[in-house]
Amino acid sequence: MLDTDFFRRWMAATTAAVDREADRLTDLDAAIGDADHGSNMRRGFTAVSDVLDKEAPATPGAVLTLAGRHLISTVGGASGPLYGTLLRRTGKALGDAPEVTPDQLAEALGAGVAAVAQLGGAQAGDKTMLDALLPAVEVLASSFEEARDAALAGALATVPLRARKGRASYMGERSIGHQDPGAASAALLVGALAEAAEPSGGGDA
Amino acid sequence: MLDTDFFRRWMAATTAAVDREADRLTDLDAAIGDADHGSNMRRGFTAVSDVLDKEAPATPGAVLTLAGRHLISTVGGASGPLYGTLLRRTGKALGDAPEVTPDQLAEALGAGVAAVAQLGGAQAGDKTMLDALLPAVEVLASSFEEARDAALAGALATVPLRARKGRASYMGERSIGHQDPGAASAALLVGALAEAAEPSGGGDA
Amino acid sequence: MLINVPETVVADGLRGMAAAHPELVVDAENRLVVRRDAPVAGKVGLVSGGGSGHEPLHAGFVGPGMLSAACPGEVFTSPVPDQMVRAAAAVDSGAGVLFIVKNYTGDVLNFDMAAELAEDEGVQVAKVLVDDDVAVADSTFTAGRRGTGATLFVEKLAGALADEGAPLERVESMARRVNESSRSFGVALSSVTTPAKGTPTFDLPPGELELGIGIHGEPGRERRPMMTSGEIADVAVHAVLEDLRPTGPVLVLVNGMGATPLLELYGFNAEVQRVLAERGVSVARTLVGSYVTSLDMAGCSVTLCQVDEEMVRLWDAPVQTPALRWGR
Amino acid sequence: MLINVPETVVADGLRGMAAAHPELVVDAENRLVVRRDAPVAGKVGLVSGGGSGHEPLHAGFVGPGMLSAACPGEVFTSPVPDQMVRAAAAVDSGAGVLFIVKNYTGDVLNFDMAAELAEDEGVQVAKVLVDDDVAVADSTFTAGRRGTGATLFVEKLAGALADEGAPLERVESMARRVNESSRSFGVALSSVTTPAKGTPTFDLPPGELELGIGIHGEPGRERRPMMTSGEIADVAVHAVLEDLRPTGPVLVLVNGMGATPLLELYGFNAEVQRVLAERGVSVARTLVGSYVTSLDMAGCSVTLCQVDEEMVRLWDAPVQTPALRWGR
Ligand SMILES: Nc1ncnc2c1ncn2[C@@H]1O[C@H](COP(=O)(O)OP(=O)(O)O)[C@@H](O)[C@H]1O
Ligand SMILES: Nc1ncnc2c1ncn2[C@@H]1O[C@H](COP(=O)(O)OP(=O)(O)O)[C@@H](O)[C@H]1O
Ligand SMILES: [Mg+2]
Ligand SMILES: [Mg+2]
Ligand SMILES: [Mg+2]
Ligand SMILES: [Mg+2]
Repeated sequence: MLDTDFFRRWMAATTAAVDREADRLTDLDAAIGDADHGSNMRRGFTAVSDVLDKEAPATPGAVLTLAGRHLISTVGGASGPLYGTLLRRTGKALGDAPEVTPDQLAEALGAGVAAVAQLGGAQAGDKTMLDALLPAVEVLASSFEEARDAALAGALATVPLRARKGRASYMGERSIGHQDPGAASAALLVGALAEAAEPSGGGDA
Repeated sequence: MLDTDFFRRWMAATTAAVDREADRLTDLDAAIGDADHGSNMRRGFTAVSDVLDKEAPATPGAVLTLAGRHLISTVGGASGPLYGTLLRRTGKALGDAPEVTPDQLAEALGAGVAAVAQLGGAQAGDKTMLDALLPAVEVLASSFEEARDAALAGALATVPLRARKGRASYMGERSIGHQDPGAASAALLVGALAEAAEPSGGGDA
Repeated sequence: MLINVPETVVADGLRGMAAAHPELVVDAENRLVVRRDAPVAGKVGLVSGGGSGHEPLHAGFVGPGMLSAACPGEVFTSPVPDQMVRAAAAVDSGAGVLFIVKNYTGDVLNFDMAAELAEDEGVQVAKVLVDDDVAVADSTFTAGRRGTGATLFVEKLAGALADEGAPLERVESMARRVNESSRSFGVALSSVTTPAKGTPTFDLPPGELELGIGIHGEPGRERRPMMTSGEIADVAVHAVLEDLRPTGPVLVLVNGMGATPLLELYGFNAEVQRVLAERGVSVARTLVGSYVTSLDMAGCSVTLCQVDEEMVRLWDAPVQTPALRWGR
Repeated sequence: MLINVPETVVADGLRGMAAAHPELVVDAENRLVVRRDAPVAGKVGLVSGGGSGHEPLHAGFVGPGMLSAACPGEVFTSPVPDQMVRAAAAVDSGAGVLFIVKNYTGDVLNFDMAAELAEDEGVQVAKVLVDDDVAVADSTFTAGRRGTGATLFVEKLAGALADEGAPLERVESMARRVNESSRSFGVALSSVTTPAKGTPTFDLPPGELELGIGIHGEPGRERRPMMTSGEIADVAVHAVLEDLRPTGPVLVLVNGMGATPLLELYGFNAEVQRVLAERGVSVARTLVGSYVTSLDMAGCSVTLCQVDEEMVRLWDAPVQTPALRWGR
């Protein structure tokens, strides 16, 4: 069972990962976007960690809806509403249970990812964060490690794609050959699940 | 004796020299000024050559006053009024004789150089065109070659000086170590006398 | 870069703007710039916003005759919904609020969320998307054309109409008409350096240029060896005219991207006017300056907007903002 | 560079300015920009000019409330006397003409010659030298302090007084008073590239800056590793205050050198205001923008002008020029 603390560790591990990898995310965004994805994600997850420390929400669902709301209020750009919606909808789908199973999380995250697809209008293969999130959700019920690997593979698989959504789409053919920054950050988010599940706990938790 | 044609050849040879050396003059000015001395001199002497072709003044004095007036009307900057005054005053000092001796030229140019010193308020050693003109005038009566060498030596001798006049003076100590662009162009003007005196004629004449 | 630390660039800029413009309410904490006399009784409110780094767009266009409020985001990052919701509340007199949104995924999503929230709070909100950049194919393979220079025309003309007391739907339809009548094309002569990254976003060696760039340092569609100002005007104006095909007079915006000297921009305008004359397009008004910028990018863009008499009247109407000011 | 060929940069710029500003008479051939309604009966004419590359200075300050005419020279090269003589003739209503001259050897010599010639033609001419740059020691070892940002204050305040119908000697003495009450200090974050040379005038590696630069790409007095915007404000404002020692309120010009983004300039203004507050200097008015530029140079300058009530009134007086516009 995954308790509230696990979800706090997940967010903390994501914050740490995003902080560590911010320059790489920004460099990826410089190549096919506007060079802000790293600082966007860092700003957002720093705010999430701060508010989770202050407000100490009592359920897994409350952790994620609060995190999502703060991403929306602090990130901006395309990634703010999209990641915000992802966590908020996942949190809502979890309801107010004090603990959830990995299966329940997989299902809830599926609902969150579907909400992202609806909001942004993107599909698999459009070279967006969805290309890391969709394969991860499919295997999440099996294990967090499999999900991490699937997200990473999905992110890497965006390299040869031509972008059809977001800022990278303006580049047309020239977007080919670069990894999508949002897919790369989604792989960090998914990877942080495995970290949070380790006995030592994730990130600075 | 130096006839009107000699003075036309002098101006033509100066125009050719300035055109050839414009980039060097501009580079010298970039180091301690504002990177325009080459294009200033080129613009001015091109206009001088054009007007001498068109108006064909009849005396040595008329050639130089016309040239000087056109420098004033086309160059701008510090060098326009200074070189313009130099040639205009030299021309006026020559009067309306149809031919002049090298001695008369030396004396007239001395008057022109004095007018430059008065207009600009500079003295020998201030790191200006005067540092090439003054030593040239002193030996001009002996030979044009000696004058050319004196002007060149004077120009090179500005390198260790600290500028006290013109734009280079703003740099204080940092003006030391660079040749003054106006001294360099003055050496071209004086050197063109020798060219004009050669049997082949100077420049494109 | 003339900054303290990247994290405070936007807040520092707003504090400095506040000191220079006592005629505006500049809320550096909440990232809001509002006309001091808002809400104006009976007047539709105009709210725009977007990433910072495009100054004077948008905050420099706040004031009588143009925007009621602007929401500056982080550098090149669209603002968050909280800002627009707060702005809408500050400027709504009951006559409703128009959101003017440049067509970027981030701006669209954040303004959409804000519109929902503001309507929940009882503010009537209309939205208009600005998408004038012909360098982007408007197809299912892209996020649609970007919003660039036409934003200035939309904000000026809709702002003037709102100042005359027109109701929300007329202001909205004018804004839409201005956008539909406008097209832009931009060229970069250098890349841009954002405070967060600290090095140029893309490599553009001197002696080359990028055609069809946006205002966020996104690389363009094509790279070419340096061209003359006249050749660039040919390419830019032809690209715009091919898409716009005006049948009447146009407003012309010759816009600098930030680091282009005004002297060069005026020279470029001479070439733009030449191409328009060659193509038989008559010019109603011309504005030259750096208005929709991309930090320290060198380059320029051309925006044309086909106008009728009403639109020329709205263009000429008085405006009192930091960046545009005339009449009265 | 956005140009055709270096030789036509100034003429091209003037043609483009003519197209954008039908309210001015722009004579590209004779290099003259004149208020359309000149000469204004009974009004003293104000003529300024200098090398091009500093736009909007000076031509962008021609219009009611400021200059009567401007004479643009080649890039970074002062204009020739013929231009000023022609300008004086065009703007003299019989009330005389004031030449406003930045203190550079070239400008001084050319304006001096022009003044003589114009007086020969029966125009009464007064001259005022602007020399506000504290980075240059005003001593027998230099050509004297350079004229930079204070030019804007001199042209605005003297222009407003002339518009009120004041006689030549009062306009002249106001211009002189404004100059004497003003000091500037400038900083470069990059060099400048002139069209004629095509490469940067001096080498300034990223990560270093030049303190005490002028507006012609002359290197400054000192090179330092990059500083924060706050540290630069400390150095610049202290340098100005040390020389000016104001005993009353000041006008503040926070000026961009050309390539500095407005966002950064506003942020710098916040720091300038902080330093002034720390030093107990009260601020009457603040203007932020790129007004006295050096082509594509990145950097900024600070100009302070101590003012009394009359000077503040003249500052606030209506002005209608391409670059400064308010009131009425
Ligand atoms: N329509 C969309 N659907 C899903 N993801 C998207 C969409 N548009 C953009 N993204 C994701 O957002 C990422 C960019 O985020 P970010 O750089 O923070 O925002 P912005 O593009 O506004 O600068 C892209 O790499 C992509 O993964
Ligand atoms: N007061 C002066 N007296 C004599 N020569 C001067 C004086 N001031 C400047 N010069 C000369 O003018 C040269 C610079 O000319 P130029 O670059 O064309 O004009 P500017 O300095 O106005 O850009 C200097 O190198 C110097 O030789
Ligand atoms: Mg981005
Ligand atoms: Mg020079
Ligand atoms: Mg962005
Ligand atoms: Mg010069």
